[in-house]
Amino acid sequence: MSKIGVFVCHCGENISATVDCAKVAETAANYDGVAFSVDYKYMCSDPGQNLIKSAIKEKGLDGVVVASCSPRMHEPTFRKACAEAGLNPFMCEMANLREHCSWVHEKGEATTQKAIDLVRMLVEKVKYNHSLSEIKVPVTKTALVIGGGIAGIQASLDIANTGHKVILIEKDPSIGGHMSQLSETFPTLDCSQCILTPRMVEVAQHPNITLYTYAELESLEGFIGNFKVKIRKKSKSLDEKLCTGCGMCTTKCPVKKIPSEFNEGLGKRTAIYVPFPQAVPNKPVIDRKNCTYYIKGKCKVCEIVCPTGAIRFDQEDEIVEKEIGAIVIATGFTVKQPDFFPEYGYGKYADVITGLQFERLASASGPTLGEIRRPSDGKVPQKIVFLACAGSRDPAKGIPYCSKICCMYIAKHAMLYQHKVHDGKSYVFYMDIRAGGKQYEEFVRRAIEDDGVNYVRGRVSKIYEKNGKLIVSGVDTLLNAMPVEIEADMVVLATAGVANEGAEELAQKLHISYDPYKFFAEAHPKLKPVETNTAGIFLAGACQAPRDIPESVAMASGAAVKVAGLFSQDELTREPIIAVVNRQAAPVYSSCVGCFLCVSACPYQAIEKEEIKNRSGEVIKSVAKVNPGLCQGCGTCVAFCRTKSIDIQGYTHEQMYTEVMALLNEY
Amino acid sequence: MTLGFYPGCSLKGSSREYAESVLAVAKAFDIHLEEIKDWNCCGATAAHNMNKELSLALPARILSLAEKQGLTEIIVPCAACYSRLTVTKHELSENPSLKNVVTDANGLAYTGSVSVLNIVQFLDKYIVPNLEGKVVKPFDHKVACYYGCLLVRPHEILKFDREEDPQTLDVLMLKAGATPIDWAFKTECCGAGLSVSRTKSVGRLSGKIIGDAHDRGAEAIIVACPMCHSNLDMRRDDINSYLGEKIEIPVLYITQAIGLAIGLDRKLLGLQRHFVKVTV
Amino acid sequence: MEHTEVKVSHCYQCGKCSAGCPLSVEMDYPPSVIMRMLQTGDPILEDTVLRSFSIWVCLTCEMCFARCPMSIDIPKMMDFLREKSVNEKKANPKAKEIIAFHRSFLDSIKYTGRLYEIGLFVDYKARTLKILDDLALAPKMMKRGKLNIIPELIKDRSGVAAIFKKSNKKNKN
Amino acid sequence: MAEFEPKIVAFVCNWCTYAGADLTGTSRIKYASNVRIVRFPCTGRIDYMLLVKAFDEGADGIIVSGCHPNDCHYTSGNFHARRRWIMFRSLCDFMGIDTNRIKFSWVSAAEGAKWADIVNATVASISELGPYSEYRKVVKYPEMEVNNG
Repeated sequence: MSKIGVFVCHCGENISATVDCAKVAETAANYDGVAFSVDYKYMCSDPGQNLIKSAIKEKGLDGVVVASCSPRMHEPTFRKACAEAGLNPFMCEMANLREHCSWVHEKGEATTQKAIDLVRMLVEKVKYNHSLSEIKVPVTKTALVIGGGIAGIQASLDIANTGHKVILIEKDPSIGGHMSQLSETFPTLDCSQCILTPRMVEVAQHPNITLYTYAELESLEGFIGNFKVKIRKKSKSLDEKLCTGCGMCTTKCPVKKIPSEFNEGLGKRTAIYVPFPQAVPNKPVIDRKNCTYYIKGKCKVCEIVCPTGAIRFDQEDEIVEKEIGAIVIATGFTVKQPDFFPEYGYGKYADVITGLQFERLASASGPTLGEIRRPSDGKVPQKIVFLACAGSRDPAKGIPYCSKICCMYIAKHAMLYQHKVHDGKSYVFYMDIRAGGKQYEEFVRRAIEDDGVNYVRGRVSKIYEKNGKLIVSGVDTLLNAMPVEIEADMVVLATAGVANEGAEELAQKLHISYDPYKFFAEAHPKLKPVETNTAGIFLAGACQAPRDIPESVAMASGAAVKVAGLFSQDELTREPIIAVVNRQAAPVYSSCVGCFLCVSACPYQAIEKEEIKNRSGEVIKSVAKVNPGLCQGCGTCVAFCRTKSIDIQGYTHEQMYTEVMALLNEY
Repeated sequence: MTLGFYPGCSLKGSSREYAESVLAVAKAFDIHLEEIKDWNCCGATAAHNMNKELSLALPARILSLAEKQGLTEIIVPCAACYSRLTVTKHELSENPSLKNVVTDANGLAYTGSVSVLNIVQFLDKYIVPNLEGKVVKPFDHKVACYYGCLLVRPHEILKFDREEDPQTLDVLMLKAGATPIDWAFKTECCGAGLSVSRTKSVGRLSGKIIGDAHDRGAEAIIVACPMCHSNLDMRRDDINSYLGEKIEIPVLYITQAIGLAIGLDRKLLGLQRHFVKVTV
Repeated sequence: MEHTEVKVSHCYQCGKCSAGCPLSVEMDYPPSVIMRMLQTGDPILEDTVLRSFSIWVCLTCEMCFARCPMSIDIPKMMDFLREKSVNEKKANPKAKEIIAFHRSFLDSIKYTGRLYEIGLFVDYKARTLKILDDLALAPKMMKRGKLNIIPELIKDRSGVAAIFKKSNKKNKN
Repeated sequence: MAEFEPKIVAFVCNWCTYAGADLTGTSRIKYASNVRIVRFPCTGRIDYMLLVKAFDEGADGIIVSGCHPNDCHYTSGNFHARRRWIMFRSLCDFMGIDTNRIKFSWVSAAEGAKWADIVNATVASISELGPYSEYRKVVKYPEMEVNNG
């Protein structure tokens, strides 16, 4: 006869507001095998845990069911408490009364009944639980950081400075990300490149950091502490060891009219190129799609002029395999091109540009060397209009969420414009000014009060060109929606920040979740903002949601600490939720008949053939055997097995059938 | 080939040249347009402004009559009628109880099987495939294609072209040898329903349209709606007094322009009926 | 108002409707302001809306709906408000001509099944006493063959009249 | 007679749907209380015999839900589940088990609202189908015989 303890938590009022916790505990007390049942205000608190511990000791409990929140929240807490009281932690199960019951149903009989059913289900399950011991696995103390923007740079440096190795991969030819494109940064107006480039150089020179630019993640296998990654180093058509970065090739390349990605199409680059002067590494790559040699088979000017003979036209992509202990994803975001707004004429009128394009115009390293000149004719705009929410907060045509950074960068843009064009007039059409952040509100006020930017509350309906002017028709909703028409010389759209193209595929490669907008999902919206649902994989920066620089950096440092914490251990313990093939006494040895369907079903190649031999070494039987180091515990093999010879610890056939029967017998 | 035809009231009266040109172009391509027998007015703006049920029952009667006559596809040149018929079809398919109310009022069976084509869709489907060889006198002018409201909005229901900066008329005119210009008032409202009751508003709204087309060098405005036409053409005095200048850009129905391109007689196309002299 | 299923609560007052509305300059309350007044649920403001000139000067050009970031069907609401305004006898006096035109229009088709333009003009002028307006237009139209002297009568006039009768049961216009 | 409240068992994976249902709770989205969730590591682990067992034991309806295709925490468990479901469904149809009583779906960890929708829709459709009592009578028949004898 089992001696099970049932501990029903009120969670303050989170559970008890809709579930009669006392009744749940009383009902459970009457179940066969339940030796102790109690309800308590906060089971996860110290007194609550002590209640469990003392009950285990005093009543000699051999199983525990904690009926409280989701096991995804507190299973480790309660299992640890059990272990401290001398009970095997895997003899503890949790009934999810909060997320799956009290929070989602109204108060009433039915809700309490559901709680009772959930508890009964776990009580019956725990009767079939077995003591298990955790599996110990080694930790590879090298981190992989994906993405070399400010978040990836920060995470790499922070991890590297704790003494651990870092591999940083970046898909573009240079690290730096969006931050390297920015002119000045809010709310201090310090120059973006001035504060970023020293960090970029530090990354390149850090002894603990291996940098692969022009490289992408090919595949990922394994688990926390023991990942195996394949990295595709895209061919740069260059021997980097020989290249000195002299720049001869880029000056002589005859293909000069390719829109520069770094300058958001406002400037041009060559086919062999370094994206920007401060690039790290400062060595070129050949853009094969636009290179004359790759298109027509002739040219090779770069090869001829290269003083060190570093050009390699026949270079192929290289796949590098690495063992990794933890991963930080810092792949950032992208700007939603506003061509889905035909009424704003982006793409049709050269002088309707995006916020990121304006950054390039305002940047000293940009195509106009920092002078605000409009793309169509190079004139300095005397009247400029900024539109907030050009895509954000627009479920009909754009995205429903707020992109968060636009209110601030628009204020910055208007301010920079006023600083550079003293007699110019600037207008900002906005709906709300969202300036929550240290010194942010003050910054926006400065734009309005000191720099004379005209803020108009209202959305613009249409922009059209007339006699060389862009007619912007909007309203002032603070003046009874009075029409406002501005004859502007240039219009800047504050485009929405969206997830990168390919974010979904990357998430699938990494087995992490993502939200409906394809931003990567954190493990808990408040308490685990940098963790993912997959242990050992962390998030930093705007790949999780639109983020500004300080937030991205803070998140990156947070993720780095998580990695460092992981690397501070030599061994990790892993839950023993793994598959096991049964073994019996001779002459049967195992009910496994050796069909090996499980081998083909296993996604981890964790099942192998084992030959059972007699004393003289003759093979009597071939059976399946699970390698506990490789098995991840998905249980696919269990469902496949026709002789029911494989079972998965923690979710055994016995346990699952018992759960279902217990649930329905009285339900 | 025979197709169903719903002319609507305007095409029988103040915009008869539109009907004349539609029929003339169709005939030139051996298409017979069979009028729905005993059709009634669609109710236009007045009905949906005053009485929702009526605004659905009147178009439903038209569609029921077409069904009864065995027509599967009807050509509706008037953009307003096209809009009312399409909206009615949509509302009745979305809302079965409304359908019952309406069929009860009409006393006619309604299944919603008739498909409704606007003039551009008709031209695209039946005329354009054979147009190239027939163009004898390319309509070699700079034209401003004016779509107005009811041809393209609401997109959710009409699902025709796109709401902002539509292109279908422009493409058609390109094929007729014209040079469509890029301009800003393609889908702005001409004032339509206020033509009689607030003529001044029409002068302002249509004035902006004519003004922009003129500023950008258009030699003709191409329309696909009798209301747009009557406002832009018949109300030219009001427009010119709003603009403070005398602008004499002619306004042609798309079918008139195509008719000219394939060498049809000007009179057959009803060009003499315009207020603003057609000089192109 | 709920049964129109127009999601008034979704409006966040961006004003894009008012900015694009070709008639908003002639309105006493631009569309976004109408939406705000309806949002409050205040009966006095609702009454103000029903008595407004805006709802009558609206041409249902659908520009607001086409550009609304929240896809709020303002034209549908306008149709509803107009009907309610007439039924509750709250129509704005400035809208007299507009309503008269609609009535003349509907009367014309009620009796003939199709629009009889001369009849419409005469009826409209009788209702509004705007005898002199557009007087010059008629002969010009006549000359160009754009006006029918005799109305086009459909055969099943009683059928059309029945439609009017049935749909007017609830409405007293 | 009190209104029929169907008994529905949900077999869900730990990584997507269980977490999605947690999110429904965290977001305080209300849904019908008829469903009891049984947690599995992965939909690939779900033994479809368990579904038959659940009907035998008195379930009126069943939900099976896991990660969206390609999103499986274990790479391919949900594909196995889907493939098996397709086979199992034809088998059920063939054997005379009502497949309208089984709802197969994907709910990710981010789809809290979708979970509520699926539960409510399933409760509504099973309520319409009524209790699966005749099936239960058939499968319990020998047992009752023994008991009575």
